[in-house]
Amino acid sequence: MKVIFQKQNFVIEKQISLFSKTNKINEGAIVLFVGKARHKYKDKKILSIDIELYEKMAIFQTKKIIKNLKKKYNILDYLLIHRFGKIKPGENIILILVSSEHRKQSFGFSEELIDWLKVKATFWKKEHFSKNSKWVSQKESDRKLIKT
Amino acid sequence: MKVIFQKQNFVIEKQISLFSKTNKINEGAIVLFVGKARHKYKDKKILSIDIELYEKMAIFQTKKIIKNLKKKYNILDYLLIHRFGKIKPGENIILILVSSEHRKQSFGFSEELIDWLKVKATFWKKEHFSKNSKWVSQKESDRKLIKT
Amino acid sequence: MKILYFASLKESIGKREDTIQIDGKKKIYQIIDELKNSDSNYNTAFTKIKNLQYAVNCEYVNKNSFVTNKDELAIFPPVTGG
Amino acid sequence: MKILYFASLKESIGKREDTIQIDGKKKIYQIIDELKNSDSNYNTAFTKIKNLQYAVNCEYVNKNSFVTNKDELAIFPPVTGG
Repeated sequence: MKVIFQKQNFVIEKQISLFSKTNKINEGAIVLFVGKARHKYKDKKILSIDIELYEKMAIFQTKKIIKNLKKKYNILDYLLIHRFGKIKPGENIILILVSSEHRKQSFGFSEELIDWLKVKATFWKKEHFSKNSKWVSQKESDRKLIKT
Repeated sequence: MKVIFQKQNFVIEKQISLFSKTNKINEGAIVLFVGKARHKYKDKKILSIDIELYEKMAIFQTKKIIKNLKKKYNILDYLLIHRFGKIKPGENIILILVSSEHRKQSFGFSEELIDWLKVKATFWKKEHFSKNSKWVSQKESDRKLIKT
Repeated sequence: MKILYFASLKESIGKREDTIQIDGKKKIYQIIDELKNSDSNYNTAFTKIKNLQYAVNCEYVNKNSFVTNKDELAIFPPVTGG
Repeated sequence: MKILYFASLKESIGKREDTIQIDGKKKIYQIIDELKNSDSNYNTAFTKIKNLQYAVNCEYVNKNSFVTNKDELAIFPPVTGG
């Protein structure tokens, strides 16, 4: 049951291995989601991205939403890692790991959490191209998934 | 892009490591789902389960649904492992790994695939308790997720 | 024609498959009726197990579908994979 | 009161935070209007960047909310986490 915001990259296998070690009574489902930095935006090659973080608010808000989602989906365990700082294409940005008795609980928790993070967690992405840099715009499609 | 039905257990870390090695152009999301054998059914301790398989039909039907889901969600890669035979509580039963450009594609593919497998793939589970054994009933809630 | 039984149906009938001969084509429910009349094991199994599913050559069908000698018919209770 | 700026707003204003003094309480939009009047950098930034979000002490609020000297106000463009 952890929320980690960190600069350094993480290794998926290592995280799932640590996560699996803790004993969960009657665990029936594990869902993992990893978001990765893409190589292109439309047709433009991305050289790297920078993620800015308002840490105090991100921690406060994320803990609040997770508290609600834990209750709503009655999950057994979770791990959230979200990176900030400089990230290269192909590297991991975010990891969500969830464990529950039934599959719909883990799927619901992880999807609702990532939907929420996209429009409410105080992280901002900037993409660096060969000729310029641009702050990423929030997607209208993501905004629609979250009420208020 | 593989469907594997096997008796032996699998190691999640190893599968995700192999899956991540193949290069996927502009990959932005990975979703993993693992279904595990639970220790209890209601209050009764499960000693082991047996999964029977009509392999020819399971392969034929699974390949058909995956072909449709691949097109529907435009995913980059997938792996499905489903075990049969004798399985002990806590062991893995099924693994789905999906990779896509955007998260909704991987979540949609994996959720729809597992929903489908629950009511259409020709596997049958039998749970062994200390005093008796019982074929598992298909869940009404799962049946409702799949049209016809 | 080959008929395959699975899971509780297989256990109740006491075997995993049958091979029968049919002239021309028959509907699945006719074949089941004939099996039920031939032996009390079949009668018990087919009466007891609810919501049986049918597949011909690996495609789901309903019991009004026709089969011929070249087909593989599978009969089984609702699946519980995943 | 501390005001924090993030992302494109921070870049456009040219600094990450301000400390201002207010008497009693003020609405957020009043504070922004005063900043805009005080300096063309603020005026450009607050005019150019659309859909700004406001948070007081880490809670999302709208720009009609009141703040006092003890609060931490954060102003930023829509987030793009995940």
